[in-house]
Amino acid sequence: MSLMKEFTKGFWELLPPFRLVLGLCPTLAVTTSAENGLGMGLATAFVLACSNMLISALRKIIPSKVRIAAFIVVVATFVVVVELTMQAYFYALYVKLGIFIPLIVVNCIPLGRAEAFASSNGVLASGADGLGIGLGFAISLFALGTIREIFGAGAFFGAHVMWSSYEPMGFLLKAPGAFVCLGLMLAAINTISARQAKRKLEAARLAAAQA
Amino acid sequence: MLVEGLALGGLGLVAALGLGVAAKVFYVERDPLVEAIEGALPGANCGGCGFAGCSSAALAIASGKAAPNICVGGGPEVGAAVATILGVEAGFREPQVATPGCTYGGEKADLKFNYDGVPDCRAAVLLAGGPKVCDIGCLGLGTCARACPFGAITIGPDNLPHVDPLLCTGCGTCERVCPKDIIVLSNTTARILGFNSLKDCLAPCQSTCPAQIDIPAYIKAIGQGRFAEAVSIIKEHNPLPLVCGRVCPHPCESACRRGLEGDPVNINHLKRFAADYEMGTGQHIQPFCLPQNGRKVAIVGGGPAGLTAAYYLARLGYSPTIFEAMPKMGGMTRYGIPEYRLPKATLDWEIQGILELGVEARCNQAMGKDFTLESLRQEGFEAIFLGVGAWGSRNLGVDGEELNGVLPGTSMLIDRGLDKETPVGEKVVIIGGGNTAIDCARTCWRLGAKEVTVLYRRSRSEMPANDIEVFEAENEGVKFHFLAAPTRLVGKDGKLTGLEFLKMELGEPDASGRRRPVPVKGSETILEVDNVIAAIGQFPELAFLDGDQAGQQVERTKWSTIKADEEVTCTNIPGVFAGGDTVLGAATVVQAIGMGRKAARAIHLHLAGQDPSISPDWVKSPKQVTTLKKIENAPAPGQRVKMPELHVPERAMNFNEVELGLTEELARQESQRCLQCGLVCYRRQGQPDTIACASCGK
Amino acid sequence: MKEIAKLVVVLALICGISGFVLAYVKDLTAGPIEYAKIKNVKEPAVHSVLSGYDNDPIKDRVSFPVGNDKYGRPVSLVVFPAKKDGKTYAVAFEASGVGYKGPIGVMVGVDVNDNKLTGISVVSHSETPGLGARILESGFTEPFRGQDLSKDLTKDNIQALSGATLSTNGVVAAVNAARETLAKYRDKMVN
Amino acid sequence: MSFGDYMLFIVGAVLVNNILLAQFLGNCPFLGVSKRMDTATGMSMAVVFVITLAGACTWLVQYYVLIPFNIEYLQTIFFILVIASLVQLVEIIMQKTVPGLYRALGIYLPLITTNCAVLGVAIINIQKEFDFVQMLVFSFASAVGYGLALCLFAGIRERFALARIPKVFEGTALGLVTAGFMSLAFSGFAGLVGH
Repeated sequence: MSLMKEFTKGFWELLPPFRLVLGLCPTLAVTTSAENGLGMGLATAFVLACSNMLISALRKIIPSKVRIAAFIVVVATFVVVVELTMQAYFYALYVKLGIFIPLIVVNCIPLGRAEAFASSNGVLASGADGLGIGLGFAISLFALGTIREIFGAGAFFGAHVMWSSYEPMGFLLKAPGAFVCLGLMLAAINTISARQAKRKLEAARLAAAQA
Repeated sequence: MLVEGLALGGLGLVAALGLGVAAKVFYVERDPLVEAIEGALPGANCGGCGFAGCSSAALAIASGKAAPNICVGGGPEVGAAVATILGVEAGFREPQVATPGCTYGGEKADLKFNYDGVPDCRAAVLLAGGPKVCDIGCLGLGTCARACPFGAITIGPDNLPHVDPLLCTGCGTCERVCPKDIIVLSNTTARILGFNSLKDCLAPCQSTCPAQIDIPAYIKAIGQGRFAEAVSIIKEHNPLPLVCGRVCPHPCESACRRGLEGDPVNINHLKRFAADYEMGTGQHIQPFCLPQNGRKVAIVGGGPAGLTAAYYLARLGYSPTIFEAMPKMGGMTRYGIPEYRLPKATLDWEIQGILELGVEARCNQAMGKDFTLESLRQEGFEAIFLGVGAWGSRNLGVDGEELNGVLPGTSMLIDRGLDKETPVGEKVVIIGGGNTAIDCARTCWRLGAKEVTVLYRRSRSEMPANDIEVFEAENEGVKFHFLAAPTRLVGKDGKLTGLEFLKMELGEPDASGRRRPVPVKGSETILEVDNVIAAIGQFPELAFLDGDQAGQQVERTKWSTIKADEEVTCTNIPGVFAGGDTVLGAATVVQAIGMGRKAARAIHLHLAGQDPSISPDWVKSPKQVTTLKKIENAPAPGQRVKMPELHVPERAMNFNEVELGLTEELARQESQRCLQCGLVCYRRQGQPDTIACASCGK
Repeated sequence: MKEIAKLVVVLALICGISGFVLAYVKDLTAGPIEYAKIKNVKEPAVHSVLSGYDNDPIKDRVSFPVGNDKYGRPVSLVVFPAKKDGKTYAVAFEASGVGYKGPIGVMVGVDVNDNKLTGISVVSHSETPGLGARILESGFTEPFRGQDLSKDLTKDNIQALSGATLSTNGVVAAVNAARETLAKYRDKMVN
Repeated sequence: MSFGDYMLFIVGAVLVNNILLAQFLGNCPFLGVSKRMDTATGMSMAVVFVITLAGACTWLVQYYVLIPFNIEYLQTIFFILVIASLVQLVEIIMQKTVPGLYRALGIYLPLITTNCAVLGVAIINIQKEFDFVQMLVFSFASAVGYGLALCLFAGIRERFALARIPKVFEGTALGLVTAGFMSLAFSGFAGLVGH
């Protein structure tokens, strides 16, 4: 049950990069298409889940003074594993994501989760936490990539989907479009969560009034 | 494969070794609290929180500038962990409140105003000469009111910002948008740790007060009937308003601008009124305290300095313990000030309020006997404050001092404080001109002495005692013999019978600026006496320090006081601080209170691993920043209210409090006389009674 | 001191283990990575410069050392043979020449029987977009087909790009380098 | 490369291919520390220092360790370790020896360790096969571009305090949209360098 909770919190409660405002660089840079977004997100999720688990397993051995350095080494190791694997089996995607694959190591999400969660929780819970948050990140990137690709190029996974007279908004695929699009999505998410909070408050008030 | 393993392992080895060695060689002492918080933060240094990395964020959290849950990288778990370290709720942050003020120019002054070519109003006054309405300060544009996200600031009819402290969240938006640095955030820690600054728009009274109380503010609050707020304002700087309101020699009143054209405002009695109001409600008005951090500080001596230090340390989250050698707390305020001036019940109530903040009191614990510096350290006290007062009485240094019937001044007052019998004869002579001498005289009169004479070697105007005390003593029939110095005590069968004295005349001024009394040859006179009380001065008795090696090392002066900086309160031994009479020699309660707060500040900074030295801008020991020679166009001076008192016959043979306290009506009436001065500005005729200067709002 | 020692040992150990693990992963993925690189980068070029084969030139590729690079590490030349009925009649391999902004990598296809170019394809370059980068266009590469490689090629043999002389020269130099390589290693390539 | 080439190279790195606005490197601290001008300037200077230093060190590591030992695939892990330890070392030494400088700039150092701009520039240096001088110039120019964007952005954000902003846009959301427009403005520089 609690494992499920650790896993699912990444999908809304701590959904990166919207609720957990971290990892913006890859979010902005690689989401020019749905495929890129998904690939980047899954690569991050893999690193996050594995490093969380390993760090959790090692948490009693690592002296606290060098823990940050040790965490970096662990995360970097998995990043290199991802680099090699992607090169071997998803070469085209690897080339497209380019520099942002090695940069997963400085994405604050894995390091942040390592310290915040993995260093004080069990292996399974940490794995669930890492996987959940990683998949949340992948979903966010996929969503952003989808929006930018559909409206910016009129395509989805490379296949043309918009009507033939649709004039693609090339702006969305460029750097400024990335910022604006992410900003608007963040505002949208804020709207939803503000509404949720309001509803929760009203429910609590109602309950209080009845009691 | 071996290459990779070795290369990477080697890199790790070099990195760890380099950092480990560097951390040892370039070790910098850091606040353990900050370190603990930093340990709980992710160390990802992502910067999402707005601070420059995790250590900056930890510093901000520890100093109350940020909430424990600011970390965006760690999420709620980290917030909870940090909050646990601080012992608070995750969303906790020391409340900050926007405070409009006047910085008379400052760095941004030239942005909007050009004070005739000079950078601030002080310079304008110096150049233009004479008083000048301060026309700098708030521009009344209302930028802050519009920018406030919480609607806490409104622009009042006076065109000045008014902050609703209940709505203000201390977000600092107003501070950022103010084009003139007029509105600033302030919080408890900042106010406790801060001194009045030369850059503040200080009223003359405020800059003269050793405790740095914001006098115009509390008088304004009293004038508007906000008595509880007045108490809070006083307690920002003075935790003993009941005591001070009764016994303070109020240097503030000498500086009062009203005094330039009549009687100064009755500042001290207004303070007493506010304090009495608090006691009248039966409920202590307690200030905001930071959550306890569990660090222990020892306060040696339960007098005003020690009580004040303990009060502020408790507010800063420490756990102070007061060690008092006497059976009860209060020091000289209990054992040196007679009941008719400061009733013990009132004192008890005041001390109770301080102890309620989480201050531990251990009475009958004398240093050197029951504990030493070393034993305190071993008990886990991280800092020690020495505020033991000045309990030793100076000897007359004349023949016959050993005779039965000769008393040191303090011993009589101390015995009174201990509820011991203190019989006196019919004819009593008190030698000395300070408050102790007058206290002894008035006490003897109350004990039934028929003829009480005060012998002082200089003239009336040189007497250090409060004027009102001398005046009341005369009312009660105490005789004064000025320009007379004792030369010999005469006795029969070991019992005192007479006092021989020489008449004096005033010669050249001495180092203190007072004219030196010179004996008149052949003017020896003998007075017939039953008792002689010597009240010619007190000094700290520091023998208790020599109980252990650490104590012996505490540096002292040739006046038998502990050597410590009057502003910083640090002694030569790290972690040992001293203040009050112990450092100043016999001085006033309000000076001890001022030093107590400074000691709390120094201890806090010492324990946080920071440098306690003070900024050169800060107003050090009472100092007048700017003085106007005359006031123009001020509202009519009105009559200074008189303190209602017991009639003289009602005072005889009892120790009932003489001063009865101002009524609400009198207090509000007196508070209207206040000019609400700023540094060079003050309230003009026709202006609303609460505002001095149309623009800066003082 | 003991504390530092512990820190050092733990961190060094973690790094070391990480190194071993990564070396192992590298070993595992070395084959697939090489294949993926060739498949993704070289295959289109190979297909465009060779034709008429019934084998898979990628699978049948041969590689042999041809010297050292500037860091002293051995460099291998990969040759993609085109076969018909099991007999190699043409080969494709990469050669490079210096263009305006840096090296230009060119996949060169040669008929081993008559020494005639079967086609070229620019694989890597860093020439100015719109100018030198036009070396990618088929209008530029097409005239190379059928050129005799028994002697050095010159600009006159092909359609030089106006305004991008250095880029053109680079490609020509690459083809001429290929001629030398072919002359030197013909035996290894064909067998 | 001639002097003119270097100038073009610098303009390209500072304005056209701004690492922050065009290449999306170092966005987390960009949004985090741009709330006030003073922190932004401090951060900018520290970034210039660290990126140049890290660029030099990683370049040396690449050409004198990784390539000779034939372990270039370990680039990521080597670079991040070198950068992290180096920055921490500088921080420790600076805190003790020049406390004034530490308070002004040093406190930003940890923030930069895990800033992807630093590792990003280091990797780009290698990918583009720069020689040592080119590497230094490129690192420095990129960092200046970062600082420029950061300070400009902080200037804009300080003005937000005065504006009525829709609740849902408060904070990062509006920051991102604004960064978008800044990026748009910077893309106007594209014509400066090119043909």
